[in-house]
Amino acid sequence: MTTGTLYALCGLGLFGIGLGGIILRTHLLHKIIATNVISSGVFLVLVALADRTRGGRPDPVPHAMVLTGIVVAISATALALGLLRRFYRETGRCRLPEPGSLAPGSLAPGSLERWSPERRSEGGDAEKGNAEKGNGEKGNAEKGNAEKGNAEKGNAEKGNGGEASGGKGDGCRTW
Amino acid sequence: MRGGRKTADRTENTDEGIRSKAYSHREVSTMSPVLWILDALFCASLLGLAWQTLRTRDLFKAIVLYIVFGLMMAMAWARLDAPDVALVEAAIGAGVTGVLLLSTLGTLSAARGEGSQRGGAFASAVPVAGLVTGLVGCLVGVLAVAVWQLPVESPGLSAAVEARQEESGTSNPVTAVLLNFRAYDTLLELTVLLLAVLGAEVLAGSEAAGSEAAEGGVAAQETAPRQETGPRQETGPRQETGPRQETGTRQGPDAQQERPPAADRDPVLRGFVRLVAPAMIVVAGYVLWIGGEAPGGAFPSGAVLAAMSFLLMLARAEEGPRLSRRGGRWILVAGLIVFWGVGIAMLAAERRFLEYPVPAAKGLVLLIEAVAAVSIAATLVALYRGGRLVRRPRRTVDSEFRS
Amino acid sequence: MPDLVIVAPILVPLVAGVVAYVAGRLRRGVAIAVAVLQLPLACGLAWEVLRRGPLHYEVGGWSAPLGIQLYADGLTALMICMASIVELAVGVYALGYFEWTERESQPSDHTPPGPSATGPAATGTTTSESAKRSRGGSFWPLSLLLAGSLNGLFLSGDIFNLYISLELLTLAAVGLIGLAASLDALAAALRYLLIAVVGSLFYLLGVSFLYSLYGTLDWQQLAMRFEFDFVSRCAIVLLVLGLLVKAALFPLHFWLPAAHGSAPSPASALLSGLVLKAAFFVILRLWFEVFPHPRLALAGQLLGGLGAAAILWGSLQAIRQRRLKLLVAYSSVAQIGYLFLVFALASDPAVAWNAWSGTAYFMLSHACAKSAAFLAVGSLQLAARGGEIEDVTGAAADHPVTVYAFALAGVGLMGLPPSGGFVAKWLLLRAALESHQVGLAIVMLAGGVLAVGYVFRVLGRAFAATDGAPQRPIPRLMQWTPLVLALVSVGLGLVALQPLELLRIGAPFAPSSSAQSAGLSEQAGLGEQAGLGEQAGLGEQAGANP
Amino acid sequence: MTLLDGLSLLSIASGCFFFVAGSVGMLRLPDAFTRLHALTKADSAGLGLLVLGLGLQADSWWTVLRLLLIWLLVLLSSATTCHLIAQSALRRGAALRRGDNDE
Amino acid sequence: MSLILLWFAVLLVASLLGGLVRILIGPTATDRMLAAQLLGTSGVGVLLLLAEALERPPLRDVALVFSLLAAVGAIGFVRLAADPVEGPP
Repeated sequence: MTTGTLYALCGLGLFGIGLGGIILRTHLLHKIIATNVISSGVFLVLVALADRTRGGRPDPVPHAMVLTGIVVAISATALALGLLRRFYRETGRCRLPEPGSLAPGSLAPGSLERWSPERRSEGGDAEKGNAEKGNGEKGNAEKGNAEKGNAEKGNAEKGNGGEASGGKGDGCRTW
Repeated sequence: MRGGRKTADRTENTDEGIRSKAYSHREVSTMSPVLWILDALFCASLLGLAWQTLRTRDLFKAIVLYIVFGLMMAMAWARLDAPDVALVEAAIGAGVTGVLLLSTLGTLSAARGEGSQRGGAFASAVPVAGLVTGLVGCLVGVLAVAVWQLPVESPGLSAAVEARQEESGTSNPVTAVLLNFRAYDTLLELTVLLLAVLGAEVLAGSEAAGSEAAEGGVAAQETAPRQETGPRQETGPRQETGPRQETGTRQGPDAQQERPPAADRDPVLRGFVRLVAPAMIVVAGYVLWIGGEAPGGAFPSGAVLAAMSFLLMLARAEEGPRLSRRGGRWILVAGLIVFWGVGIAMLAAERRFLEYPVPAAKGLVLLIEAVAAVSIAATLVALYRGGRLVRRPRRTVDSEFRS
Repeated sequence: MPDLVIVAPILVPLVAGVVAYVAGRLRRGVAIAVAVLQLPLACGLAWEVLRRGPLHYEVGGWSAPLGIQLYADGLTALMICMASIVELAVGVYALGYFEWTERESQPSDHTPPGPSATGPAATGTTTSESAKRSRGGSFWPLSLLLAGSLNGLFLSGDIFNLYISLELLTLAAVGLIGLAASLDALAAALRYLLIAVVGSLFYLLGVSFLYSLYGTLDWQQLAMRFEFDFVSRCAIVLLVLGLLVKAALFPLHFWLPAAHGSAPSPASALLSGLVLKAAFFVILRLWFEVFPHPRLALAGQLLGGLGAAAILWGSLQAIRQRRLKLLVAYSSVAQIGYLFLVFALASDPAVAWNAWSGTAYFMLSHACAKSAAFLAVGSLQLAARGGEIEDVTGAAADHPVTVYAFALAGVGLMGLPPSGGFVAKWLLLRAALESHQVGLAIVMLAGGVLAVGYVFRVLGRAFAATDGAPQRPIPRLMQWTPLVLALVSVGLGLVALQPLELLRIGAPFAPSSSAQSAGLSEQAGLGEQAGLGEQAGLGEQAGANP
Repeated sequence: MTLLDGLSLLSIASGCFFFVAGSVGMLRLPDAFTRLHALTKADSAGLGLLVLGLGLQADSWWTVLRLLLIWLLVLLSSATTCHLIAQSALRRGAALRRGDNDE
Repeated sequence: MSLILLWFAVLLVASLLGGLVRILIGPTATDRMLAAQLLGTSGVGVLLLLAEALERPPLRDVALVFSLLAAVGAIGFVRLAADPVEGPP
């Protein structure tokens, strides 16, 4: 149980917490923080596994990879926060709507079509349908690869499904 | 100045091979209990902070916890012999991420002064949460077993890097990997930053003024009046930027007299910024220069410069960065242009793409790092501002962005 | 220096992207010039690969484990040709598209006056005006950087470099989706960004395992050192899971319809045609060339099963859709299913070559057909001023060329005989039948029939007589480009021999003797023109069209 | 253990004592404004003694100078931030009376 | 000697985690921000101790950057998230 292994396990723990967080939490700011937690976890694993090189000098390649990863993560986070700010300004909400529900479609770029509530309901059922089907398919072969895949997809649906029903105008302001 | 200060308590037999100061062998044997306790504390605090950050419903608390999480990560990097990563984590975590998150929170919770924002309940019914935690748990469990089975000694590339270190033009192995051996990765990474700015600019397209509001403290006042006009959907599309121009009407200036002046006219803040901003430029230059032989380089230096610009914008000091529209774009891509220029010059000189001639390697690496640092800083500022560096000068702003 | 031909496909678009970002008015000129230049570059690379076999190029002059290597074999050359053809057509189409939308928004009948513009009306309109131009203008640097990162991904020989290229594609795609500046585009972009970043992090965790096990990031060295132990299997699961999210395979596809449906048409064409294939290309490369192993057959069956489910479910959903772009987006979900069948079919070495080459050719023909479909739908949608299928009733009367283009693209999607899709499906069907996986064969045929369903649903409305309001005129550019691209996708069926020959170089499977005797030539090459020349000719024609 | 080492350990120990005092103060003091004191104590005295102790052990004058610079910057920033945070709390009408620490 | 320094570092990290409790329970945003400042300074202290104990001079640069940017977060809080809304408190 060297130092590297301990920190690698801690990195995996962060990966799990972040993954659970991004699926379960509905507020977008939580999701963005969860993304950062996942990336910190992965970077910790990357450097921790490299800590066990022969001789005292640590292996510089994973450090360079993590440096690049941190800069990529900060740019993705900054873009996501910009998107969130803009989304809040346009809709007054900070939660993603049901994937199928919000499909008024844009006629031409720049036409900021108002997101009319009555359109939201009729598109909602399509997505619910595949959520159940997705979970139904319990592939077994590859170490539960399918479950992980379906679960991730199934609960992303649930995650959004749940809040959409509760999301009637709760926006960011009420608590 | 101090004789053999290390007393006999060091159990580790330090073989005094030639080793640059930055990477002296660990003095304390890895088996001594104190290091175990330190590692245990770091790992426990990291996991605890991450859990709390995502569990709490108050968003401001989540952000503060995340800022402290960045601090603990920097200490974990320090403990894992990764000073370069610790430096970047410190510069970006403390300087950039915190301000970005807080500015977004400021926009989101403009209605309530306290800024405490509820994250809303967990997704939905308990069975789904149970299912997700179960599956994520089993995924992490399987991966933990895999990590546990990893051979103790991993065949890293440190020997290969050490062998070619002299030809790389820098004595810091991480900078050598970043800017010489795998320079192509860093080139693509600067393109990632450019794409992020483009994406932010596209989204801020019709909201240019809006993004400006998010810049200073006026965000709270400006968006405040909109809240009272009732729920969002009914008031029609937001894309015109008219109301953004005039400053929010405060609830009668006199109502404020007994309270201290608002922050932006606060002498302490302005004095502090005038004092710290030059120090930041000096430190950024120092970090950039030392990148050659010790941890440092373009990324931390760029992040420190960006943090300085945030301070200037936050304090709305007179010397806010003022860039013409054209100038802003050139600074954003300066790093890329120099990198591509060097790469193509090597091609023209019948060498491979980005294959630096050994004598010129040090100079080229430093040149690329310097310009990349400026570009990274400009990019982070543009991302904070919603894709644009241009700042419609409200007041005449004189001094240039950077000396 | 012959090696320049390998670096050029990456260098030219990325540098042009930077130039386009800085250049204000020159953006369109730079983008179109590079789009036209890319095709000969791709053909040159293909020619070089044909002549000298797989090419290697060490960036920075450092050898493999330390530095990054670029690697170009038959599959890479084919993919870069695919990308350049689609990018050229989309670029030419976008010329007309953004000019038209700007002219259309001039009298600002689109932006509802609304009571809100309390500020000076002048700044209100000029801001949205400059926003339009800048938004339309931002398409060019974004598409160039997307093209550069795509070529970088196809050519990369380093698994960490692949991670950065995937991130580049993600951010470019988010920017392109955001161009639509409509509310659902904003939500779709946000969801796509979060999911794609998490997918990339899964991939990076897999890379960290492989690096700590084998000490190298170059996937060819990795292939030599790879052993099938427990940790490596975990790394495979992580890599593939991350890439499945980005390739939108069936259970993980929920972000795709909203993203590709709400983006502007040229962006949707790029996303559906090329970006989805990039993630699949990485899986294909890793699965067959880095960690091939008999015990992976079981996992291959699972992926094949998910692919089959995707075909059925995607096609059914496409038929149910009421909006044009969502119909074409769900058709993408279905067609991606076809690609994933290769993991089930290629497990039997006898048919592996057919399956592999069929899939590669399917990627090529589907890219052209899907992009043509999206461009045609975009034109129809703008002409009919509505996104619903009902809105395009009687479009054939006013815009025969566009409807005919959509029909030809539909031929490619359905896989009817003359088209490239047919050749690909034929190869896949042969592989399925010869390896006795009849179930997959049936699913493929059912997918084809369902495709007929949703294509003719649109064509039926288009050809229906209507007395409704006459549709708005579309610029000639936006009519003819989809037609030329659809012709290319059909033409691919006629010139299949040459690309399949190109594919053979550096392929993980040798065409087994049975395929040889069955005579690749007899069912693939109907016409004998020099394949590449013909393709280039068509491409040129598209370029020279405006 | 020369005299120098003893002295430096002593100052580092007292520095750590102030940090612990700061943390305990942060927990036990009733009100936001009183917690300010805990924070500033830890910054100025705690870090100052720590820097002094480490300075004694430093092997070059450059290191001592760097330590002092760090201490100065921390002093500067903690003074400013405490002022600003307190002011913004005042502006938000945070309760000044003892014991009422709920918003 | 470095062993003793490490024990002091452990003590500082313990006090840091103590300060963490205030962030978790802190009723108002002000308390949380104050606690964050305290943790920042403790972090600088721990880094300095580690720099000396593990013989890593670069860690002092990390401490320098932390001390420099300690104020950015707090000023961000004051100017962005916590600026008073002039509406009814």
